[in-house]
Amino acid sequence: MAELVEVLLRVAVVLLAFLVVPLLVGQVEHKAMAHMQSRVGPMYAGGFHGWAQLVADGVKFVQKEDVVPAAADRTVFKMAPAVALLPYLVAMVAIPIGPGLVGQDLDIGLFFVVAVMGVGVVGTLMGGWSSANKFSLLGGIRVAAQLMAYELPFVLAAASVAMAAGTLSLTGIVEAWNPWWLLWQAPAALVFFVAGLAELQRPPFDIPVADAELVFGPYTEYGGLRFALFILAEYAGIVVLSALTAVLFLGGWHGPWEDQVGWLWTLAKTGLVAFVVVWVRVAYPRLREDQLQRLAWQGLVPLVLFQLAVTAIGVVVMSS
Amino acid sequence: MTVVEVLFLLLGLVAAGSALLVVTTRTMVHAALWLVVTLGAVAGIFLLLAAEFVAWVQILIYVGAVVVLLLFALMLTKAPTGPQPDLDARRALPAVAVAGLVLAVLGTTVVAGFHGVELDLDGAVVGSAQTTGATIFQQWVLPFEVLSVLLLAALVGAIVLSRGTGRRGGE
Amino acid sequence: MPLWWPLLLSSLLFAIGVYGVLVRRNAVLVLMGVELMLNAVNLNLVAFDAYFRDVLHGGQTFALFVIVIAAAEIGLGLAIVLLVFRTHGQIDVDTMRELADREEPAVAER
Amino acid sequence: MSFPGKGLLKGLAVTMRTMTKRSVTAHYPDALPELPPRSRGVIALIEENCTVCMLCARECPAWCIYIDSHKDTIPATTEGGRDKSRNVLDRFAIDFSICMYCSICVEVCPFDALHWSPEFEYAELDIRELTHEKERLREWMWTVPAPAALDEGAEPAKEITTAQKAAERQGRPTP
Repeated sequence: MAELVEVLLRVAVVLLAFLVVPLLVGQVEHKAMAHMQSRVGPMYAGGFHGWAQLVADGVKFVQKEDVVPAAADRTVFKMAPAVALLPYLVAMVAIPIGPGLVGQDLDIGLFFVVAVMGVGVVGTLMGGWSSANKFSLLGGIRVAAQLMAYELPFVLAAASVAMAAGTLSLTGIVEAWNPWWLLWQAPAALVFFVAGLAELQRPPFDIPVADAELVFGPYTEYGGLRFALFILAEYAGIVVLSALTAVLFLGGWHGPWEDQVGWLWTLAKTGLVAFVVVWVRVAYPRLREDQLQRLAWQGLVPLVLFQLAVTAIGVVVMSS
Repeated sequence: MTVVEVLFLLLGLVAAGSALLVVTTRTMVHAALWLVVTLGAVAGIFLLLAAEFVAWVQILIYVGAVVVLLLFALMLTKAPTGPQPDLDARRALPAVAVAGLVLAVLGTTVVAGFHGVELDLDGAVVGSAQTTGATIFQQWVLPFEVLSVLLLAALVGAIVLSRGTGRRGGE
Repeated sequence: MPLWWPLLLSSLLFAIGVYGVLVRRNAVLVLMGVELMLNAVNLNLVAFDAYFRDVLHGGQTFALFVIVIAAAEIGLGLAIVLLVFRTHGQIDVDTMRELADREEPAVAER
Repeated sequence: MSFPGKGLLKGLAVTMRTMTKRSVTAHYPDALPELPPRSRGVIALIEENCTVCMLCARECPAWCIYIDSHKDTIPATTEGGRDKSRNVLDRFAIDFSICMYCSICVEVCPFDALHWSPEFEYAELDIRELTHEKERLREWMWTVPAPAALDEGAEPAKEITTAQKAAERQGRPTP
């Protein structure tokens, strides 16, 4: 009985985090991006510096009419946002923020998270195809091409750190982490972060939703709650990517007084990475499709293969 | 009946049902999406059969890469949105006959051959990453290396195939 | 669980895959049928692995190998399909007859 | 020196520097904007100046100006003189849902009856209520600011020079 209560409690906490943390990231994006562009961003909703802006947005989205285009494939169209959103919720279950502070500690947690994150793209593809809209379809094709290009370096970068730690368990990787990994695994961290950004279609890799040419890519025909779910999926994706980067490459809960406030360290590092996600969006223009593919195949893949070799040498040298 | 058996039956029904829809649906993209369901259900069965690592590899490679490739190919070959009447050739009857024959032969073989044999899943069979990795790199290194050469060959082949027309068109 | 349950499911999936390969005209859909068949094989391998309790884990290892081969196959297959689409404008497998023997006695005409 | 990612680093530096600076955004509903004279907010009308010459209505590219008038007779002031007739403006309305703020009507008006007011808060809930009649247009006249001062050393405005010349001819002292 106590076990069941504990499981339910863990699930509830993960669900709560899933609903709240993406909103925090969204608010940070609102405000940080505004200040980086010499604006102030939302100031009214909620009173203090517009903290409730996203809640207000949510209320607005819920009130809107649920529109499905006449030529669309109704079932697929309606299911797409859920398929896009759920994988990130499932992935969040396996990410630890402290020793024992995890929804469900899995033996092959890293593999699980990477596998599940790839599923989310199917939702975007479903949306792009079922909208019966040329812009959506083009966006869908771009999403697929982008995913094919960046999935490989993403998984290989994760494999590098797993190789270094000698385990696929996320908790185990953090336990094995050493500060000098910041140097040793730096290329893998870079590749992981960049490829993750590309998988989430975050700027500067947002060519699938490039508003100047494709309106809003696969999400063009969506409105109201379904659109909100897609956006929530994007921000949940940022949270999962940031948390994974923090746990895999930045040492998770390692830091001063880690016995008492370890989980705070994980959250702080996650927040920092999430801030960098927003920062990069403001600082760099969108990559063209050919630049995007070239970066993946000629930049990230060779780099991560080199990193794998370096990691292998390091592991062999250290174990001997 | 144990929980595992009930789960197996459910997942098996889902897998078989969606597999049938893959080969019978009139809308091409639906076929790919039903394939996702089939593959997911089979991955679930792998989990039940204590092959945890294989299950997640199945999700990562099949759902994450193969199905995305298939959808990509459908989009690039201009698959229409609505249902199409002429997806199937007019040879459903012979095809059903052949498939039925295959099922009859394979089915009777396995049922007759392994009737009454129980699968004990409580024991030490654990397909964790550690055991799978150890066996691959200790016992099965040669096939693994051969496989990597095969993958390289496939990679080179795919590149050559997709570059070929471009050059011909340019000249 | 009786061993023949997963084996029968595997046979069923295989038969469905065979049906798909035989009846579909679109090359991508044919490839989907092939994927179903490969998955049936994987299921068989994993089931027997669990049955034999092989210390070498031959079944699961081979299932992994089959998945890798399937990935290579789908990559090459789709490259071929796209090539055919570019040259012919459609990917109906029934109309691809360029490599077949001429039905007319073409040699005799010369 | 150039290396891959230099542009990205530059961008990151610029945005971070901008973020730490205080932004100078005016918080609009709390702090009203100070718009310069002749800002194209809304068109105001001095009814008294209008002679119903219809130039504005005819020149309007969007046909958003509606004018109704009738002729009024002014009895002759001298014995045996002729009665004068005069145009009286009955209706002057601008449909701001069609108006594209091109300013042609203001330019062509020969009697300076139309002016730009920087007033812009006249949204309505219904598009039909955006057709504003001459009373409302007259009210906006009070919000028209004084024209911008002329440049240093520029010629004085034509109205003033003509008035000065007329005064000189009559031998009156000029201001």
